[in-house]
Amino acid sequence: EEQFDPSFKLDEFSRYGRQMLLPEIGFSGQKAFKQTSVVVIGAGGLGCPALQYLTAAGIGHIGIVDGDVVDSSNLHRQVIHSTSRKGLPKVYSARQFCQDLNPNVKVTCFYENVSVENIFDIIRNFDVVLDCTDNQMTRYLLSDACVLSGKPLVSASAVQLEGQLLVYNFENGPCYRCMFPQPTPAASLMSCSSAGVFGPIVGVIGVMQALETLKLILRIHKAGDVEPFQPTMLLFNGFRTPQWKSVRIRGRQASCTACGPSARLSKEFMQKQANEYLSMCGDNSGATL
Amino acid sequence: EEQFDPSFKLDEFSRYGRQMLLPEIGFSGQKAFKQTSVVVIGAGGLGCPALQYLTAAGIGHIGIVDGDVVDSSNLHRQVIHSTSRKGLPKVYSARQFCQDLNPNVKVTCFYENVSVENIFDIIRNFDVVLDCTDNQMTRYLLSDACVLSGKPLVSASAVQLEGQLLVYNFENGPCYRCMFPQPTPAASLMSCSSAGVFGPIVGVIGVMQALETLKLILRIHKAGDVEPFQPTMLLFNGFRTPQWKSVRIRGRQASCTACGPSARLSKEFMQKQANEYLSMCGDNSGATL
Amino acid sequence: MSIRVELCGGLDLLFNKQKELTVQLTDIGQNATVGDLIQYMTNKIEDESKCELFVMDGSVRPGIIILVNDQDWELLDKEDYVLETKDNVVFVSTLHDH
Amino acid sequence: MSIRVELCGGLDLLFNKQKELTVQLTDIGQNATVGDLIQYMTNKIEDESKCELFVMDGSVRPGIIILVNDQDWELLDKEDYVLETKDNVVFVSTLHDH
Ligand SMILES: [Zn+2]
Ligand SMILES: [Zn+2]
Repeated sequence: EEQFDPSFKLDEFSRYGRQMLLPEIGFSGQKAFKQTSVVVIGAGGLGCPALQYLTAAGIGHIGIVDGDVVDSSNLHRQVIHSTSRKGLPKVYSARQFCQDLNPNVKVTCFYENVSVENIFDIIRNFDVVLDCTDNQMTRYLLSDACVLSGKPLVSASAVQLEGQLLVYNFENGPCYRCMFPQPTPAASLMSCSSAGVFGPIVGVIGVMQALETLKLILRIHKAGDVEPFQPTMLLFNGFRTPQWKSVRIRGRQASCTACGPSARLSKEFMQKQANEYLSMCGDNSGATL
Repeated sequence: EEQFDPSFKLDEFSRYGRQMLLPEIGFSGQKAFKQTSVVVIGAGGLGCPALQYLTAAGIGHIGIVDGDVVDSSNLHRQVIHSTSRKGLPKVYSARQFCQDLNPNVKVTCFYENVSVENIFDIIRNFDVVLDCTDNQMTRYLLSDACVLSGKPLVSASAVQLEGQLLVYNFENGPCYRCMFPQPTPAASLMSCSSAGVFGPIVGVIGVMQALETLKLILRIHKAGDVEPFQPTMLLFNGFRTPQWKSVRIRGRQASCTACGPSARLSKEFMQKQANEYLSMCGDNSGATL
Repeated sequence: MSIRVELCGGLDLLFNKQKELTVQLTDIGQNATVGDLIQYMTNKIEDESKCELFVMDGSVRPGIIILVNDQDWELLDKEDYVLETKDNVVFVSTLHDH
Repeated sequence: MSIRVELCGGLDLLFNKQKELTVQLTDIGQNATVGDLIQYMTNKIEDESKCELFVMDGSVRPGIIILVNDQDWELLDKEDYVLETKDNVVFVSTLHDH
């Protein structure tokens, strides 16, 4: 298996050589990266560094989903976009960056926001999903769609000087509804709205998100000699000491309405009873996802 | 002080608005970033993400020092260079990236490796120095030059799946020779040569290096209401749980040959007795710095 | 006979921006549980109109999880966990932008 | 009556890639110090020619620092620190590429 593989070009051997030297990766790990497809939902402050390191590492196929355009007010943290690409949809700006960093990676753009209507079609062709968005409704939507589609979800968030990172719906681990069965009330969400955010805080969490995704891929392809998966939550506060906390979290919950044995969520319910579904996601505004 | 400042352009208000919202930064913090100059030694795996987030945050003047050119085998971790810029000196490739990310930042390139001859002239015009290099001799050289020039040094390293981060020569904290009075013997260095390195590991450490630099600048300009500086070493292993360890380290050492009260190092000694100096930096090969 | 309480994810704003406090077990009550600590912390919130950002229906509001000694309280007895001296209890709110 | 020893910065390679081990205090000796632990660990290195990558002149070689309970041993008594049960001792080598 570690022999010459004609599907690898000379550029790939030279490009990935220094990471293939690591026993934890090797040629089999590099092939796993190439054979895996990953979709990044959100090409903002988390998505930018995540895309950068997933692309550099040699993921075979990367999807980018975002309905926004590049804006000057984002450039303090959305560091693969640029001043000259202001006004361009973020997905195309990100693709331009990624393809010049590593032309071996296939990039597919989805210039749209995710919704109950499109999410299943978007994630269908990818093995792993990254939640790089910033609101509660989307977090429930992505988690539910990943549960129903059987995909692991690497989820991150960052506000002000803090960040959080969890892997959902992987092996014995929880889904987002296992962790947060009830949506946060709208009043509490308001309390941190427009709270500001510092670039390197989101940045460091986005790179960690890429790292956890790559570790998860190595695990998927290499079962046996890796440590068992332990559901973990990583907490970060860049201005405190110590900055990092790693916490053991619950596994999959039998009571979960999304992933438990008597779960009542289905794709059909989500799409046909959209209002009821939205209220399960904390939407009190009548807004559509 | 928090009033309208005519030296700030409209683009800067819009660009930095979301980070100025943070009470820890505010307009005074943003002005501090703009008034500070930072030089990044090494535009490789650590320097790339560090440059990205320093540029995005709005540092006024950034220096980039590197004698190498962009190579395909680096692109798995040197994520602001690109395939189309292969062969270009890394300093010019990095400048191109930084200036398109944030044209408000002045970038100065030094297309050379650091040496006892040039280091004092390079760092003279900068307030803070980042060590993004990868060898022991350069680490001693940068630390000694920073001690003699009175500059703080934000120092990082990453090999395989591990990273380390320390701030040297700041307030009561140690210099590199306080931590490591004797160079590591050459034989021990060899044991990890060509050990490989994984992109997101270097990446996360490089972003943390930018973060610590920005925190240090906020502290420099805003004494009083910030926590006292505690010399700390940050240790990271991306594949272990927990991944991060934050450790209290020694302060400045009275016995230190570089920063102690009876230190014998001087710029003149370093430059005029280069061979003796090099042996103090662990050079057994007769190579020049 | 004290425990350490940390507030993450913006919850420090409810407690005068304190991110960390030391609480004497005797101040909470005998054989104090995490449930008692939630009550004790709620009483510390000066602006009563903000209590609903912390508690709801007798426990922490949705979106807050509690960590005891670096473990999700779901792995322990949740509200019924009996606090011991030197325990480290973290209240974390999930982070959302809007 | 045991301590936990961690090996960072590539030092695990000297100990069959073990990154973490539990050591009984009684195996090191009575009133064992960090100095005794260095000796104990050196004896564990199977390939004797590699000992010089760990020790030199009676202490750890230059480039290695020791952390006891998340503190630089320089803040304690270095080799003379007397180990206590449950102590966490980390041997870290500074990272260099070449
Ligand atoms: Zn679930
Ligand atoms: Zn010193």
